[in-house]
Amino acid sequence: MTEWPFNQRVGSTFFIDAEEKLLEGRRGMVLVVGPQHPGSGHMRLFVVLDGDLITEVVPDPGFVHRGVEKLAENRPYWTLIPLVEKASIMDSANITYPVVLALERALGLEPPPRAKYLRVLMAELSRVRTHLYDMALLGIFLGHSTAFMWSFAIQDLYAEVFAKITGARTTISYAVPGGVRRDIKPSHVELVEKLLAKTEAKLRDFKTLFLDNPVTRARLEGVGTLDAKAVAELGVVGPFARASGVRYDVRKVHPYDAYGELDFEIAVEKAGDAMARTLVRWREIYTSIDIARQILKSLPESDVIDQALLFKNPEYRREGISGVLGVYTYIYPELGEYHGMAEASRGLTYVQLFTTSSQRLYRMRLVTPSWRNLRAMVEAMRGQRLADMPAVYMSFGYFPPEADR
Amino acid sequence: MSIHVKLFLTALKNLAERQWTVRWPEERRDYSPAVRGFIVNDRAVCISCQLCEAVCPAKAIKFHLEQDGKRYPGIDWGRCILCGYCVDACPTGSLRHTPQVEITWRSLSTYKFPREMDPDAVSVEAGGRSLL
Amino acid sequence: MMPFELSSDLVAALVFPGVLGILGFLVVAIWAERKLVARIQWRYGPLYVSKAIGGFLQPIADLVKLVFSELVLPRHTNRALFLSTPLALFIAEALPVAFIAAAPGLIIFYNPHGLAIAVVLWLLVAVFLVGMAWSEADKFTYIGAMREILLSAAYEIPLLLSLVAMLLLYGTADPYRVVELQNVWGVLLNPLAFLAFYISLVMSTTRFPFEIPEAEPEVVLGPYTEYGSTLFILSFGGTYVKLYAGALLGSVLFLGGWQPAVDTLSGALVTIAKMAALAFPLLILRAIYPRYRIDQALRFGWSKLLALSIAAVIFSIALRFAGVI
Amino acid sequence: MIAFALFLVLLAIALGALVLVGYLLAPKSPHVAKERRFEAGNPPFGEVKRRLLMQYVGYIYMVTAIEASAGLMVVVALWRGVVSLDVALALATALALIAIYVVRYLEKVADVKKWS
Repeated sequence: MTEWPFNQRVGSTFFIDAEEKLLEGRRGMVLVVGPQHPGSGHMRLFVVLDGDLITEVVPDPGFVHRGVEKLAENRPYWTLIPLVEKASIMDSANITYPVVLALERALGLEPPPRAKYLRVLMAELSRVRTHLYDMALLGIFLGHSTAFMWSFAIQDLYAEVFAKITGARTTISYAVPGGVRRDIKPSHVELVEKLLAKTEAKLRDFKTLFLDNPVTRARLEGVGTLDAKAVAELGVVGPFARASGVRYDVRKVHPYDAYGELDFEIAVEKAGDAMARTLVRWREIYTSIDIARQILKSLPESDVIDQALLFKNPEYRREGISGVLGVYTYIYPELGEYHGMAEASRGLTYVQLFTTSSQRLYRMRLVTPSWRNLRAMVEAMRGQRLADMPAVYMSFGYFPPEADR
Repeated sequence: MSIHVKLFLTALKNLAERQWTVRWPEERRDYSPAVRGFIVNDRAVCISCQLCEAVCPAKAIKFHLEQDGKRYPGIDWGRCILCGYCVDACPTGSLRHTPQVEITWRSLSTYKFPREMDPDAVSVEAGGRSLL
Repeated sequence: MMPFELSSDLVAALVFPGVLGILGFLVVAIWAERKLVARIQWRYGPLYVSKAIGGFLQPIADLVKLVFSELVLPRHTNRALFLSTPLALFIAEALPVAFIAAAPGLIIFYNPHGLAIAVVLWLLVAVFLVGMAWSEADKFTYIGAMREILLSAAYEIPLLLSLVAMLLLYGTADPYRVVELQNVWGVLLNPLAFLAFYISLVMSTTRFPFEIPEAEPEVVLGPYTEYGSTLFILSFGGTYVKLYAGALLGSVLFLGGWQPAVDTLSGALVTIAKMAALAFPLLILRAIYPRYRIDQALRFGWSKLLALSIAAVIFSIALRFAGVI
Repeated sequence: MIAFALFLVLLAIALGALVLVGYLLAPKSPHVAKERRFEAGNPPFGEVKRRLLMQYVGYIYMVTAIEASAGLMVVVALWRGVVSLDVALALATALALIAIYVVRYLEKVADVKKWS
């Protein structure tokens, strides 16, 4: 029999010390959820249990930390887009949005109107997709495998449409500084319309079986309640803040690209419990579908890439922007500090770029919504029952790769 | 009570739904010709400008000298993320995507910078089963 | 009284409802559940093992795969207990079957109070489950075992009361008499009792809205967490055996057993059809409901379900006095 | 009786043989890491059987109290095979008592704060 490679005593001593520290003055036991646990995601939660009640949750994130911020240093600016979108692949159109906005400020580029609309279209489709993905995981965390399978099936339609329009299913890298990489064709407009119609049709049964299910409602209503004050203090962003009645949405407050010209209402709920957080995202799916329809109706005719870029590239001749990406190797951002802010599916995403006078960046700071919601998630778990832990976890749509970056 | 009956009926109704699972490889998903798949290089058009190497975010492209005295790009498929920047940067259109999205290699030595980026070698057709 | 033949009860022990029936049900139920749930979820389900018959051999392939995987006995446990409790659990869950008649003459162990004995034996299963979870000595299995005890606290009284309601109607627990008396099926006589029994059956087999002890996102697999290889088959198959016993009991108590058939073979076929009808909704429950929390299940058991079962007993008494049966 | 014994023995043999076949045929490569306790991939963490789910002990108390009376009801139902007035009255009284107790104490039992 081979010997176990690490010293058994050392390992357990560490944990026993940790347990005594965690239990200080409390009764009960410490349950370690994760990293190899069906309900933890890529993280570890130290759950202090008093019987069935959770008295304290200590999160231990960082298992999928890939050092995006460090990798971004000393790296050509256009390579940030494929880099950042890996943090949240379902939400790739949204998570790269602030990067693109910041780079446009740094380079002094202005996308033509059609490109602005197309970016917003992709961002909204991506939002629907991410919400469906989170809904799927919420379903499986409550034990509802049909909700999981159906949402995953529906979100796969979006992957198919993304593959047809942008060429890739998830990591689309669609928006680039100064425009988008591919124009959409009339057939694509039909395709997206068909996609939205099919989504709506399929979501009807999904609503009956999952959201209207009395068991789901019993599991989510009144669980993990946070009021508006707590939400503001904990710095919660996105739909999870709006679920507690905080009316804040970057799309409305600081409209970027085409959002200022579109007519939409943001979804706000009052209750602040897990059900409200789910319902806000459910209503946002329909808002996004509505926005996408508006865009398809009023898509302006123009180029999809900034003329300044085209001018610099005499070789530009074929359909799309073939050859344009090569122009980035000739143009340089201004020295300075630039920021970009966008409403990703899970909330506000903020990017700060420190450029040098070369194409390589000095530093990038990326603040993702999941990271900001982690604290609130842990607060919301406190005082709930053990079975509520996964429900609260996924009602915050917590996505460890996005938080750990 | 009526809601539970409705739940059962919804479930039973969906027994008749067509399966969304695609039985790969007998069936393929519908990828349009626009999909960013395996990248090929048309050597007749390639001007060896090395822009693709310059824009590659994953540093997956390296140029190598060929018999004809020209330098051509080779892709390290262990690094390539199929972002398509090289294709979009190519000023002549010699680099292009093919609809082949299933890319596997027999061994480590063959997937690093394979020289065969011949467009004629890829015979995968676009199209397949669409879920829409 | 029905003829009590040695040969037919041996057939009962060996074939149906005995050993072969139980093992066959395991294969069919696991396959049917996976297939039905997959169809509801727009998937194929098991397919590639024996494509011609819809992947029917998949459970057997899984069994073979599990048999050939290493049997790991953890050191921190009482190994004898760890090894023997799944066996005991499986047999305990099969025990009620012995006292229920599946067709004329097809009974393993005849007793004039057979159905009552079957129900009481059924309630004893939790003992082995908790023992199993306790011997594993893991936090997740421990919590799962606690939940199992609590869940049995939620369904035991309604189950017993629904049995009382039916026994009051029939006036006997004789497995043959009960079927003979059902000129009108029990489910039509006392639908309340059937509903209470059925929901208790869902709870006791931990089917979906009450799949609380094995809740995956919290306690991994509950009491079965530490088991692998063949022991996993036994512990995992246990709930299906319980489902088999429950469906058999339900078809005899509520669906008129083997009626209208009179001979053994056709009677057994009728019983199988009725058991399938009873088990079908239980199999697709997985696709319909998420799971309740344990406190919600307890509350449900002690409020609505208990009220339902009490109403069922009162209804039975009223029926008896009205002279319906 | 023979059939019953046969049923049990056969079942036990079938299951035991399954385990035995698995034990004999399956590859064996014991390792300390396999045989020790893990919790979600972590080394064992503190005591296991630390504290019951105390919040729900009320239910267990209720079930121990009521299960016996439910068992008695089964016996009563089987007693003579006919439901006479006295039997019905006894049953009704017992059910009413159960109902009253449950209605009276369910809120208290379900209240987590009182039990933790």
